[in-house]
Amino acid sequence: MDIITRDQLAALLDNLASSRTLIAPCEAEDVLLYRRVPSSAEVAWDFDLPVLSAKGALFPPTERLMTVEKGGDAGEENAVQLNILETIFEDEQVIFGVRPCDARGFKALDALLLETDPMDTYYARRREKTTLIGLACGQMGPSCFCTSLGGAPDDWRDVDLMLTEIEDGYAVKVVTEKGRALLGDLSLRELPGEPTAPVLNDPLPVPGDEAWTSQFKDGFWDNLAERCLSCRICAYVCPVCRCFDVRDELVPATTFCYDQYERIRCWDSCTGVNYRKIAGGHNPRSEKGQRLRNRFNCKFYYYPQQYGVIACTGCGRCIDACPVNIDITEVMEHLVITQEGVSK
Amino acid sequence: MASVGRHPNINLMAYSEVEHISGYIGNFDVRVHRKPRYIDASVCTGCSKCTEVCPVDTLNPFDMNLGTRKAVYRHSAQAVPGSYTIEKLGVAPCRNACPTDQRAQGYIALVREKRYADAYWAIRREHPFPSVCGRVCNHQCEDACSRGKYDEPVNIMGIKRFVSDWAFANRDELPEMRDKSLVGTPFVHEPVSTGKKVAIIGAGPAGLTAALDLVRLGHSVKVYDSSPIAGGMMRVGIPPHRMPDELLDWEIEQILNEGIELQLNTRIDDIPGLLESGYDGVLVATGAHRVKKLAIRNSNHPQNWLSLDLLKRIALGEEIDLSGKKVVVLGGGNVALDVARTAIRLGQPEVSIACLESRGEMPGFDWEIGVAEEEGIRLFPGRTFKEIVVENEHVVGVRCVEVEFRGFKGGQPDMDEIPGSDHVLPADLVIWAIGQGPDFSFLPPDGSVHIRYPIGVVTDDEMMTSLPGVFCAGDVRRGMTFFVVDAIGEGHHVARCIDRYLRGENGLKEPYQQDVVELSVEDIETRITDGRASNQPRVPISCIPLEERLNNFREVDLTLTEEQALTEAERCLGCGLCSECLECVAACEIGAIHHDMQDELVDLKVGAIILATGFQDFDPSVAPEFGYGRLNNVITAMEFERMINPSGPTGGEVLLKNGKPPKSVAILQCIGSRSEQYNSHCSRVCCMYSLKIAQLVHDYVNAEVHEIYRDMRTVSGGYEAFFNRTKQAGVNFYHGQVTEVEKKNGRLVVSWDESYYNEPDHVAVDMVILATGFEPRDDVGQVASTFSVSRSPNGFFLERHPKLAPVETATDGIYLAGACQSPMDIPDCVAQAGGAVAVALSMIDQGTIALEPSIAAVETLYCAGCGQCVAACPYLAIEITDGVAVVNEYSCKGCGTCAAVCPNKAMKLIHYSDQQIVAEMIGALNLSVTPEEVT
Amino acid sequence: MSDSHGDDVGNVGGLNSFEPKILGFLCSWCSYTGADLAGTNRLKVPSNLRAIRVPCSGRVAPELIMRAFDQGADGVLVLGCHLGECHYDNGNHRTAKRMPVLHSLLSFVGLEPERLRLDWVSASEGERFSKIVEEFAESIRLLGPCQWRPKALQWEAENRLINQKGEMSMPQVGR
Amino acid sequence: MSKTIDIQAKTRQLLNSGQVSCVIGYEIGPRGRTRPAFIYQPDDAERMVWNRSCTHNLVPYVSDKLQSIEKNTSTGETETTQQQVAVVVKPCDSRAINVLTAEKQFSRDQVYVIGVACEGIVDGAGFGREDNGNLQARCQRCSEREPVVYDILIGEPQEVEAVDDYSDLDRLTDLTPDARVEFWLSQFDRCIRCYACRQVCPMCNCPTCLYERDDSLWVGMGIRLNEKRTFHLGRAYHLAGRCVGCNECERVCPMKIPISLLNRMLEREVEAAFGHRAGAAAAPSPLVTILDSEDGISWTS
Ligand SMILES: Cc1cc2nc3c(=O)[nH]c(=O)nc-3n(C[C@H](O)[C@H](O)[C@H](O)COP(=O)(O)OP(=O)(O)OC[C@H]3O[C@@H](n4cnc5c(N)ncnc54)[C@H](O)[C@@H]3O)c2cc1C
Ligand SMILES: Cc1cc2nc3c(=O)[nH]c(=O)nc-3n(C[C@H](O)[C@H](O)[C@H](O)COP(=O)(O)OP(=O)(O)OC[C@H]3O[C@@H](n4cnc5c(N)ncnc54)[C@H](O)[C@@H]3O)c2cc1C
Ligand code: SF4
Ligand code: SF4
Ligand code: SF4
Ligand code: SF4
Ligand code: SF4
Ligand code: SF4
Repeated sequence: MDIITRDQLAALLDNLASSRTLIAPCEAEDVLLYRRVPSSAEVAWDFDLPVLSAKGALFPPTERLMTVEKGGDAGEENAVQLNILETIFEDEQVIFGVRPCDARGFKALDALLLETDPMDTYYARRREKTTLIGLACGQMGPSCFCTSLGGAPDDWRDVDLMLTEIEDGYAVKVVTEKGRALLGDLSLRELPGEPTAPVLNDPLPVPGDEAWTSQFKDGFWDNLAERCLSCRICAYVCPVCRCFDVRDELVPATTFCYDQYERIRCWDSCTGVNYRKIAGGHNPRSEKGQRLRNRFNCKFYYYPQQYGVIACTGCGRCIDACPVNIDITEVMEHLVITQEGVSK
Repeated sequence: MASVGRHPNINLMAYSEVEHISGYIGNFDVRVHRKPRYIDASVCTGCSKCTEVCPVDTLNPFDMNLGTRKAVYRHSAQAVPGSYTIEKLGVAPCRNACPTDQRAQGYIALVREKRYADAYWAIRREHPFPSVCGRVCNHQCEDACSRGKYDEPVNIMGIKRFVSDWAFANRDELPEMRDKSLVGTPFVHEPVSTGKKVAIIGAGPAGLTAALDLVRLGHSVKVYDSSPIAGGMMRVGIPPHRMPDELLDWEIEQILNEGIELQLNTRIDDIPGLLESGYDGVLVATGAHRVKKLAIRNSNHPQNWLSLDLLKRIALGEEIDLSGKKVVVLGGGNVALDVARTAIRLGQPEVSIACLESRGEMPGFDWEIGVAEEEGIRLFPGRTFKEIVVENEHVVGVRCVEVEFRGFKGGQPDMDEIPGSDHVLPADLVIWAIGQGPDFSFLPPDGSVHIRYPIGVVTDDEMMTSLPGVFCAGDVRRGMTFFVVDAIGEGHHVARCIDRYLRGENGLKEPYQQDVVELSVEDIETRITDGRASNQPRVPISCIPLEERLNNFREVDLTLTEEQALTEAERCLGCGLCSECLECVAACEIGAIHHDMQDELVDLKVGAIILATGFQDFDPSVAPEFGYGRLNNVITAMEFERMINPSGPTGGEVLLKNGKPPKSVAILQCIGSRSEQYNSHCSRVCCMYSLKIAQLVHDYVNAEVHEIYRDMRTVSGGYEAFFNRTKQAGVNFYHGQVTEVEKKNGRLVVSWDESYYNEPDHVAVDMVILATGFEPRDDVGQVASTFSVSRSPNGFFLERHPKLAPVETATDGIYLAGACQSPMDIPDCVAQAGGAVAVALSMIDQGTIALEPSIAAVETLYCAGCGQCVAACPYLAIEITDGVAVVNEYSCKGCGTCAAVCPNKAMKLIHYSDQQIVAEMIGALNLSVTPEEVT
Repeated sequence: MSDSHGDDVGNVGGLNSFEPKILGFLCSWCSYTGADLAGTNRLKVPSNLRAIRVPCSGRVAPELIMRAFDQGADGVLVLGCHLGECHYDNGNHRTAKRMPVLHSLLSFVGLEPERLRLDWVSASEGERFSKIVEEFAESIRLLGPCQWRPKALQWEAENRLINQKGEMSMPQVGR
Repeated sequence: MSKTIDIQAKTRQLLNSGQVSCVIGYEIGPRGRTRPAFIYQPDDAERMVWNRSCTHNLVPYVSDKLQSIEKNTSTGETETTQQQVAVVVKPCDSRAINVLTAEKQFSRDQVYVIGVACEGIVDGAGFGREDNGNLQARCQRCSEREPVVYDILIGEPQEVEAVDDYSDLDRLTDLTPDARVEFWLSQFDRCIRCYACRQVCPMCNCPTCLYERDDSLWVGMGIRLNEKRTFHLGRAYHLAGRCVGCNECERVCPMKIPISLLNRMLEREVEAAFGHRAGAAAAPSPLVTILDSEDGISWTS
């Protein structure tokens, strides 16, 4: 392993920013977020976990899929013609400071959006054009439980380049070719030995499939959901939640543009009130309990069943952000305990 | 009009107001608030006996305030229904404050009329001891008296004493005068016996009041008292220099004469025994006769006397001589003062008062502390007592320590002793007067009557003790010495409770409490300037000179002279208007008058509503140029109409302020109408009624008439001819706009401009009549919103369409008739009323109605049922049903206000939907403007 | 400057040639009739006004006004019957109450207060109508184009929410 | 501590007597965070707490709970005969009860209101971030320490002197219009349209929010800045004369957007113009009623 000094890294990031989009954690009015930064000067170097995961860089909150325009020459008869323009992402982008849990999130998203047919071209294109510079966590936060789900605060497997903060800079581990390419011909000192291992939290028990199916009808879900506000924060901060809604909208009137429509997709969540509402107003999942149950079942049972990965990376963001303290680890614990009681 | 009143299909609800309507054409729910008129209109024959006895005069608005009427009155000679009405503003504060519910305003009103016997009966109605409370009361009525806000309260107690002393002086003639003391009460003099027996323990004010009420209800009552004389504390407590015996004795005699058995010298100590011996109920009213002492050294020495013992001995006629002694009275309350003032009358000993409180905080009445000092009593306030100093077996003094006293906390004094202030007050007789409490030793020893030691006997809401059938009232219930009025109030209350206990459902109900009148200082000032109350200062009570008080028990305070009492009575503001003297009730032979009538809400279901609320006269006092209110003999046409009316205030004569008929009169037209300053509209009627007035003045007053007009508008059949006739009769017409009315050389000079034909531009007359125009009534806005009708720019109700729907309003089913829509004369009103009825009937007859095409509709999926639309709809067209808004398509007029306020846009307006408007908006904003397009 | 849709962010033609787009909500009984009268009387009314007829000024939802600014209006004029003369009795009372509230909200967030105006025009006040529109158009003309919408687009651009291609970037990515 | 005991005792009594079927209050979750609790069994009453982190406004749960009780009773799923719920409220929350009863979301006799004499809530409450122990800014400004409606009052209200100086608003109003636009854009920029602010608001009870409709009539679902601004202004306007200042919207916002500034500015405006304080009595918003001669509105453009 090599050492990259803080100055070297800053210079590298500035360099990257001039040729492509650089995304990094930064403070937006007191709120820590991954955002596009013009230079390393705006990077928040000592950061813990941004409020939102890095998911948005590859799976944006709203994304234009295509534009539909009325065109044609006004003089001709029946001249109305529809021009359809698909939005294709073309930039190169680098995300600096991806935490291992967020990186694992991309991995989990890949399972559905890249590796399952049909592939999501929009995601795929962005994925292809993105390089991830990971940053290991020195210790696990109070709500973190990545280790319980097979991850680790210094897990390098899902990034292109892994940095670990050490006394005089960062230890660099090159994981992929994409990562190596970023470093170019930078000359780096060699790190003698390994960086110190991070402090870990005790791992939590994870309920098995059995627990999810057998407790599906349990009153627990309704009780849990009583205080849920259906606010969807949990899904929006989550690195893996990927529900979306597709809408066709009129482009707001502008001076030169008339009759333009676009198809967008935007984040949605199973905890939201209207999530399963169908034409005519019927909602098969109208109860909060059913919706919240879905959120957890989806993460630990349906998604792994279908795509082979747990749709939670243990980042703990939803625990921190939930205004009414609905706690995923409490849910896991409850299921395990109940299940033990059942099986004994 | 009378035929309207009698028509079987017309339900005339006079003195009523529509409070709320809901529903829609064919289906209105109307809530009518019927104000109580206190006289049953279906019984009243209109004989006017009530007005003859009513002592209250007030201005008569029907006579344009030119004359007066009584508090009980008939609206006008032709009124339908012809019944009388009592005008009440509510309960006067004095009555409200008095624990006995004494109608002070009533007897004061009667005193004003020198009807002293009537006043006496009025007092006796609630109060069996007028002489006592005319002297020693704590007069809560005066504390509440409205007049106190202006200068000083009316000397109500002084007036009461005057009346009771008058009655005592005339006691032999009194029975000749009709006894009305039962009028308006639930009692009768010779009631049907109920066969129930009640024993009352204690012949104090509480016991005797209850006894009187109970016998008047038909129960048989026996009163026991341990003392040799009746009257309780009034007799053996309150000393004679404040309350002479013979008056009280006369009052007690009157009470006993109603058939109460009294057994004196009998201490009752077996209440269960009383019940067993056949009494159906027992009332404990034994007062608070146990005097407290502090447990300090030597407080049991025989030269420690007790306040009540001394007073009782005096009351029972014992001669005591304290001359040459040093007496220290311990305590600072009224009892201490009574004891001290009594002691000083027993041979002029040296008397002093020592107490915990500082001088300013002594609980005794301030005035009495003053009198006590005047009579030579020394005060030693602000100290606590440590020991009665005894030397050689004789009391020589009281050892005291000065304190800083802050009041009582949880029954214990909260105070700090001032170090080093230890001293001895010299004394050879100590009298304890630090408070009284009840003696409970006569109660059943098994504790079946609960007491809250050391306070009083515990009673429930119905004043019953824990022993069924045993009631309790007065000081013994409260646990300490209160006041006589409180005891009387409790006596009345407990009598009702006992009656309910004995007769169940049929027992007496608690009286209905009406609202209390609250007068502002401005109201008071108006009443004084209106002459309804005099501006005299309060007449104080005077006393006999100091030297006449020595060594005797002559009463110190003097009664008011008749003149003083009348002066004082004139000060009463008559807060409630009706004084509640109840003379009318006594006068009404068929019993039509009920002072306890209450407001009533009546719900009606109607199909159509016709508004005919009329107009109000322009008030010319806002237009100073015409002199109204500023100059004498400038009157309005309305006032003239009342004067010329044979049943009016002047009996049909038109008179100047000096009582003479005018020789020349000017009639000024367009007052307040067609003006930029006042009302811009033409009042349409004034031209014609001015002509009528001109003719009346000309024909009946025989005065010269000048009429100043701007345009003579004679638009209906025969009116032009009427104008010509008036002209020919010799009335002078001048064209012009009046600029001012001024007084010159004792005459009223009217000037105008715009004159033509070289005619005069002024005239001097004796009287000016202003032809005031029409205005919307003051409450028109409120009525408009109750019925959801629009108003025209000049404020009258607006028809739906001036030509095509002249009697309809924008709300279906609500129609207009008469001058509420715009100024019109009687023939037009009648025609329009006919029109309104015809439209209403045709609507009802059709059975169907056409709806507006563009109305509101609810998208129930989005509606939260928040009701914001309901509050916003000007037509009450929306209701929340099953949690969502429902638009009544009959009532909706399609304004879209609801759609705008609906936060969720669940409410939409058909044909003006949000989709449509937004699309229009987007379209409009997409058109670019080029400079050439601008015109 | 313009964003991907070509919104004019700045003042395209310079101050003098700027002609504001004004949206007018006219109540059908008074103001619309007043406008009619102005027309019959051949009074001048600036063509900047694009009138939308509503039954009552009470129909004008604040959301509509906010949407109008959103969509690029330079000014919004709401005209109704004088208080006390509402055809619907008191529909305009709510307008009178909520417009000032909306007005202060929009100004609080930075809209120039002059751009929203409520006034009363009766059916007989053709002249007043033309005067109000003239005055209003002139005041907006002096203010220049409304920056309400362009500012937002510009903010996105300047604060790197939009990448070089005019596509939005992290995390406000999209479009 | 004793307020906790009083609340627990009342809860037990209400449930034992069958007067209510559910008591909504506060409990402490496994991470030591205070959170809403729904108590159905008298034995569970001991979970209830009162502390200075009871920041959540529990009133929005009331209609929910009443509806589900109604649903269950009508489908015969449970045998609840009682249609009442009890809720623990702070003074600010209690005003929401008045607003909602005026807006017919439930009737006063359907809720048993356990009012708490509030001593103020600390910063960071609800998220376990109560480190500095300071009172929330809104609580520092609040002088209303006794709920405006309650069936029982827990604790004794203290007299506090607090003046709302509105300096936070003045700071903004002193800026130029341009700077204000700038400020607000920089705030709305962060909004991710999660709608937590709306979900938590007791007064936001439209079945489908205007700003989340499929028809994009009022706002598009894309998150361009101007549309987010429209949503926020619309939300604030809808709460004019209705917002009770519980500040839940601002608390829950994961993006720390100072939403309360908008609410407060309208609150000040409405109070000045109409003398109306939302929820002080069960009265509708003055914006939907007719003008009153007392109203101090002034229109200056
Ligand atoms: C010195 C003094 C001065 C006062 N001055 C005033 C004043 O100026 N103004 C004012 O309004 N009030 C004054 N009061 C208070 C007023 O007199 C009393 O509040 C009032 O009399 C209480 O009425 P009562 O019916 O409850 O009891 P009382 O008047 O005390 O009557 C109770 C009666 O019950 C009798 N009784 C007691 N026990 C028994 C028994 N076991 N068996 C049979 N009979 C029994 C007693 O002999 C007594 O006659 C004064 C009181 C005192 C002591
Ligand atoms: C000085 C003068 C002289 C006139 N002389 C003549 C004349 O000689 N010939 C002629 O044809 N006309 C004359 N007029 C005009 C005539 O008085 C009116 O045309 C007529 O009185 C109008 O009748 P009305 O029924 O519409 O209203 P009003 O007579 O005003 O009656 C309205 C009634 O509605 C009641 N009311 C009001 N509000 C309410 C409410 N909210 N709830 C319940 N009840 C309510 C009022 O108490 C009143 O009884 C004269 C007018 C004046 C001022
Ligand atoms: S679980 Fe929490 S964060 Fe998620 S929707 Fe419910 S309240 Fe919001
Ligand atoms: S109670 Fe007396 S004052 Fe009142 S109306 Fe009757 S007579 Fe007149
Ligand atoms: S205002 Fe809208 S949401 Fe509220 S009750 Fe009326 S229609 Fe329903
Ligand atoms: S449109 Fe709405 S506010 Fe207007 S009348 Fe109809 S229901 Fe009432
Ligand atoms: S809670 Fe915050 S981020 Fe979510 S919608 Fe509201 S303001 Fe936006
Ligand atoms: S807007 Fe915010 S502060 Fe106001 S009531 Fe709703 S959640 Fe509470």
